[in-house]
Amino acid sequence: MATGFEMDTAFFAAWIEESARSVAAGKERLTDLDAAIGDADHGSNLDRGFTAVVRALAVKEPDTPAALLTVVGTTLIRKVGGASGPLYGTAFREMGRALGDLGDTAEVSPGELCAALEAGLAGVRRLGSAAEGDKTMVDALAPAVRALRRALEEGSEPREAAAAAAAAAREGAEATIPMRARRGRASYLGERSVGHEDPGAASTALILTALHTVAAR
Amino acid sequence: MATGFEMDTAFFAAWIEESARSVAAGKERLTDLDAAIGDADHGSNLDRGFTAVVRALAVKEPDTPAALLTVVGTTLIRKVGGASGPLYGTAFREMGRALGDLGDTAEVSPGELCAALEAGLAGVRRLGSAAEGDKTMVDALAPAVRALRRALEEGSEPREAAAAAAAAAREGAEATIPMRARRGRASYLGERSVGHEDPGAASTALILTALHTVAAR
Amino acid sequence: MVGIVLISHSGPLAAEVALLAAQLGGAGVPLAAAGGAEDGGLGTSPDLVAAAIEEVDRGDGVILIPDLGSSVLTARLFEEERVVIADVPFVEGAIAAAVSAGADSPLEAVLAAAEEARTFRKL
Amino acid sequence: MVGIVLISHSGPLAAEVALLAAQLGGAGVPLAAAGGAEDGGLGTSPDLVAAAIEEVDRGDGVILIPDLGSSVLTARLFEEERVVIADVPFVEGAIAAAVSAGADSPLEAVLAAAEEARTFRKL
Ligand SMILES: Nc1ncnc2c1ncn2[C@@H]1O[C@H](COP(=O)(O)OP(=O)(O)O)[C@@H](O)[C@H]1O
Ligand SMILES: Nc1ncnc2c1ncn2[C@@H]1O[C@H](COP(=O)(O)OP(=O)(O)O)[C@@H](O)[C@H]1O
Ligand SMILES: [Mg+2]
Ligand SMILES: [Mg+2]
Ligand SMILES: [Mg+2]
Ligand SMILES: [Mg+2]
Repeated sequence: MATGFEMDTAFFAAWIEESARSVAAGKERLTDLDAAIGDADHGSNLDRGFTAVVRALAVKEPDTPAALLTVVGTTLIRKVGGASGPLYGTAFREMGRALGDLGDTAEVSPGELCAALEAGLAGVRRLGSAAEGDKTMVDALAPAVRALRRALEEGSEPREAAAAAAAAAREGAEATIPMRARRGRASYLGERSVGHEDPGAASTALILTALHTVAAR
Repeated sequence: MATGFEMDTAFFAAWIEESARSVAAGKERLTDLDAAIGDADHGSNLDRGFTAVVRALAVKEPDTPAALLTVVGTTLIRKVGGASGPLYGTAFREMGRALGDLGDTAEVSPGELCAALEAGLAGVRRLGSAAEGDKTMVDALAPAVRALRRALEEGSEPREAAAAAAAAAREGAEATIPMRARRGRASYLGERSVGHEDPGAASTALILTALHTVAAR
Repeated sequence: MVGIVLISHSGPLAAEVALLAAQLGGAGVPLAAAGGAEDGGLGTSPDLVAAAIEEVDRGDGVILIPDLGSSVLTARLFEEERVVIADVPFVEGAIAAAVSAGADSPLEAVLAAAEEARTFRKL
Repeated sequence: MVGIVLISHSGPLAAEVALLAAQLGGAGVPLAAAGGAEDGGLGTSPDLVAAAIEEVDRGDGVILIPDLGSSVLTARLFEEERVVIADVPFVEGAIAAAVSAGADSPLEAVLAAAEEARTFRKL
């Protein structure tokens, strides 16, 4: 995502569609992960949410990236039903708000996308009070956003930077396995939460991987 | 209840029947009292309990006062359904146990009855951890038992002693009006429990009055 | 009067606790249950929570009492100056809040009463 | 494993909390709800409590968790050396006890875990 690479509303729509596809394909795995340390609904929660998002965007595609991300966030908040709904919803809404604050343009630069993701991460942290190491989606999202920022600062190509972010998210998700949950439903399990990948971190890895997939097209 | 006055199983059966009659007649008032500071079921709870007790005694009247009181207590525990069930149930069972410990005879002296009531009161106190002044049945039962003991020590006639106990119970119940509940469901109301008579203290007054009614026959 | 909203993943759980709290708080307390997903299944619905807040809001503030997990996060979406979350035991806090609200206490007092439920002894 | 009995005036309340606690504690935890009167109405039934205790007793002790009022008094009727009352928040204590029991902790540890639920923060 070096200079010259601009992302329009269609790019964001494609990212969300790819995320929806990936969540649908990973639904069972996400639910299995949640069965181990939660209530076995993360896959169906997110799938329900992204299905509703895709439907909402089909009815009337918003005409700026900021508006699109806001619709995504609002729909996820309303439709997911689990803790991940308010969290992902806030992430996407904060991204939309950040882009809106930057001028609500029809095209977004890689640096602007990175700033928006940083705002999304901040929103998740604020809402859920989770720090890295607490075994939540923050453990995938925070390193991903950091990797993206670093790659851009080092002058990487957009698809390279997206690849780095996706890889960091996947590694972050895997790194939740030995952690003990300190936030959300899983935190009630104490020691018993150790030894399982956090479902929200796993779905964050899917969403960041979807970003790379679309950036690489 | 001076020397010479002995109470047999039939006397205790009559006391329980009179209590049942009185509770049935006072059912609505007890429930209204409970509506003010509880859940509006004390009248129907106790009526259900005493109806079951009368039925149980009709099936097979136990042949000693101790056995009879034990059946009364056990039936109240099983059938009342509210806090007053375990409490009255324990009171009657402890009375039965006390008489049993005294030899499980077919006839009980006034002094033995008084000792049994003291044991019943101790049981209620132990189970409910209520002290006098906490706005519970203890505020009627404790002064009644004290009045009975004093009357007997002063050499009163049985019916006089029973009258004193019944009067003390009624006064004790009335004295709960300005109290703030510190035990049971009503304790959750805090200040709002002030200004109402405690339903359990009111029913204790009925049961002690029934004892006087039967002793005066 | 301060309004109270009970938020749970489970519809019946929120509804039962609301019944209990209403009984102890008095019929006049504005109290609503927002339990379960929109379709009645397990989950939390921000739309149900929003409707519940509106239902109980008498202008004196609203207390949100979540059980755990998504209830807490959904509640946080609605925090404002006069809409506050009570981080309290679900059943005991709801009862204490309802009794305090029923006595027409102000928002801060209702919140404090709910928090005291933590230390209330049952035995 | 330590058994857990949830005692409430309300059948649905005990049943819902039992579901929640079983979900978090794991399917293996011996857990029973004893809510409501025998006829299903509001109230507490010592016969239901006795049956619940028998149902969850695996020889490692049983924890009784009452909500309030008659539940507490009924629970007290069953106290013995290995049948103990947990004076804890109904929902949060049940979850903590179920998780601890699910980890095969001894009676004292399960009781301590339930008591810690008092101080657990949700926010
Ligand atoms: N306070 C929190 N902060 C950050 N992430 C959280 C928090 N609580 C839960 N999560 C994330 O949400 C995921 C669970 O989502 P989901 O199963 O959809 O919701 P629920 O737990 O309500 O069933 C967890 O795996 C975790 O990543
Ligand atoms: N801990 C206690 N100690 C003594 N008496 C109590 C206690 N708790 C409740 N009571 C008595 O029980 C009465 C309420 O009985 P009832 O309405 O039948 O039960 P519930 O409160 O379960 O509905 C109260 O009025 C009070 O006298
Ligand atoms: Mg889940
Ligand atoms: Mg869930
Ligand atoms: Mg009552
Ligand atoms: Mg009752």
